[in-house]
Amino acid sequence: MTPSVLAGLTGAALVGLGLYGLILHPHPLRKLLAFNLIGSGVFLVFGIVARRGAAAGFRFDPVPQAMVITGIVVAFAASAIAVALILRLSMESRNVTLDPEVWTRPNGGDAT
Amino acid sequence: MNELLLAAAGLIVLTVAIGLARILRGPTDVERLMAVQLLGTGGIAALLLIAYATNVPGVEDVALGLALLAPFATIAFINLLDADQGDAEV
Amino acid sequence: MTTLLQLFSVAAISAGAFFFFAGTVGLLRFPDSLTRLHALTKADNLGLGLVVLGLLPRAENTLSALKLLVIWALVLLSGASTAQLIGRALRRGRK
Amino acid sequence: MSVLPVLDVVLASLVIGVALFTITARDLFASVVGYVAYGLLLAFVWIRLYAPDVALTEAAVGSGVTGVLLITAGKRLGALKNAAPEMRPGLSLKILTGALAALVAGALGTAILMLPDPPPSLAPEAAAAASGAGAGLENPITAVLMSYRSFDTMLEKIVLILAVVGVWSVGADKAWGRAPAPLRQSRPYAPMVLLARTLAPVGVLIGIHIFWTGADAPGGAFQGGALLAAMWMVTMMARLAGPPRIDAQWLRMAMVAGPAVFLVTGLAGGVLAGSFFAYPPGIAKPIILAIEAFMVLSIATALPMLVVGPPSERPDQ
Repeated sequence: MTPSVLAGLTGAALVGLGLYGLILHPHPLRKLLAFNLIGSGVFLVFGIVARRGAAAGFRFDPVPQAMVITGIVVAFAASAIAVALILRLSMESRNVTLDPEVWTRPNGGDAT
Repeated sequence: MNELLLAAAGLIVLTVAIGLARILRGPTDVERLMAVQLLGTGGIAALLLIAYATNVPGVEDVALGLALLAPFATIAFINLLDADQGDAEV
Repeated sequence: MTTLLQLFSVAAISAGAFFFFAGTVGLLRFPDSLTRLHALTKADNLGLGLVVLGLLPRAENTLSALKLLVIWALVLLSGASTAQLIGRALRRGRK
Repeated sequence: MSVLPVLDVVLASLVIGVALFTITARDLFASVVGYVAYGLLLAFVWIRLYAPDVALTEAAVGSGVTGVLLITAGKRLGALKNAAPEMRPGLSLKILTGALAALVAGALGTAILMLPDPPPSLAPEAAAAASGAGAGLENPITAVLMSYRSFDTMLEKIVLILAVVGVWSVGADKAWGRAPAPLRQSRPYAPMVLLARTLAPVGVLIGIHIFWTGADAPGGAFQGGALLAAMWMVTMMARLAGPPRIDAQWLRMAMVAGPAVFLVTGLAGGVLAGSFFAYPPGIAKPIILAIEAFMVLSIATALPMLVVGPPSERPDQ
């Protein structure tokens, strides 16, 4: 198995792990973390296309790599927005969970 | 010669892996912090060895970045722990 | 690269790998967090120093060699000071 | 038998193991520590894929700065261990989700194993574009970012600014124009101050160096800017500097400088060199370096602003 295929499979496994965490964790920050895990898995899958596409005298394909770099920064910007929204949500509601049952409970039902 | 570099890298990666498993298990949060420290030193060594053996150019710059970022993350974690314990002055 | 330098490189890298190994043994065997921190920061920093020393003769040019040394210096600085910070956090946590 | 395949397998299982820890860890703190370690490990995988540029970006932005963002958020929420037992998902839901996740991962894995060989690639086209317009850039990735796909890179800078605007607008109305909350309230411990004082100048130097060598070697505006951003945050975390007021003129100018210069150069290319974002041959490299210098400035100011968050109502909070 070549290193690029191995890295691609790792990326696929990471996407699966992240998806699992994204669905199951009630805490929004943990969800965000899991989402970032999916993101990096996707970048890895994308990156091995870069390695497989070695052509034109390069050891790698620079196009997907450059796009992964852009993608990492954009993913961070999106995470920052998500964090700001989560903090604001908790400030408004004194609550940090996304569980709808807690939301409908009287007195906000403090999560702690 | 390259095989020797890779063997050394393999040994270091293996010890880092075992160390990570030990530290991340805890029991305290502070102990988990050492994981970043462990990767900062062991990781950089393994990175340099692998890159020199496989001829990746410009890897010193990556290692420099890692050397800067490991303490950066640790300071942030320490700040969080301090806040957790009341952010009191000592 | 002369044979002597090559020999030196091999010896230094092997010694470096050994110290990483020793650090992890300490990490696994030592009884409490403070001693584990000790094993981690001391042995690993020495190990990295030896690895850097062993790679120096293989560096492409002077700038690369200089960068290798700066990497080690940075890790030494951050290792020493973050070990202090972690140790203090450990002590506060125990109280 | 070579050591390298074994090393790759160990590395891959280590990445997956730490990712598993990040997902399954009990509390947020352990999970974020795992995530930062995971990001550093991922940098090694990228090195194995001969992508030092991506490795550096992943370590700096994906692991370091994102880690600090999550830590700061956890600190401000003030509740790190707040998953009440009643909200823990039941076993059947866990199994169902696990099956779904395994299905998605399996499908993705199968697709990877069935990729066409030789795969389609834009590399020749990019190489032609790079040798045509981005003449003199030895690093093909910088050539792609600044010449072949320059439009993407510019829009991505604009995304960063939009994100800052978004974060700021989430703050309370009363706080508009004030400074965001500091990253540390109490007096820092002496080794932290020493570390920040020594690390920051060296780090700034290294950041600028990585930007400068990016034209010909791994590195570039993203990585250099991210390191500068990290160093600014180190000084904030050691309370050597506070976050600036968000209505500070210099801050806004610095953040807009990158995309503005990029856009102006692109338009000028349309007038002088015949097409949008075409660089006049001969002086392409100096122009690209000049744009990148402003991009570094924008990244180095925008990333910390995204981490420190919206303006705060009380200056001491």
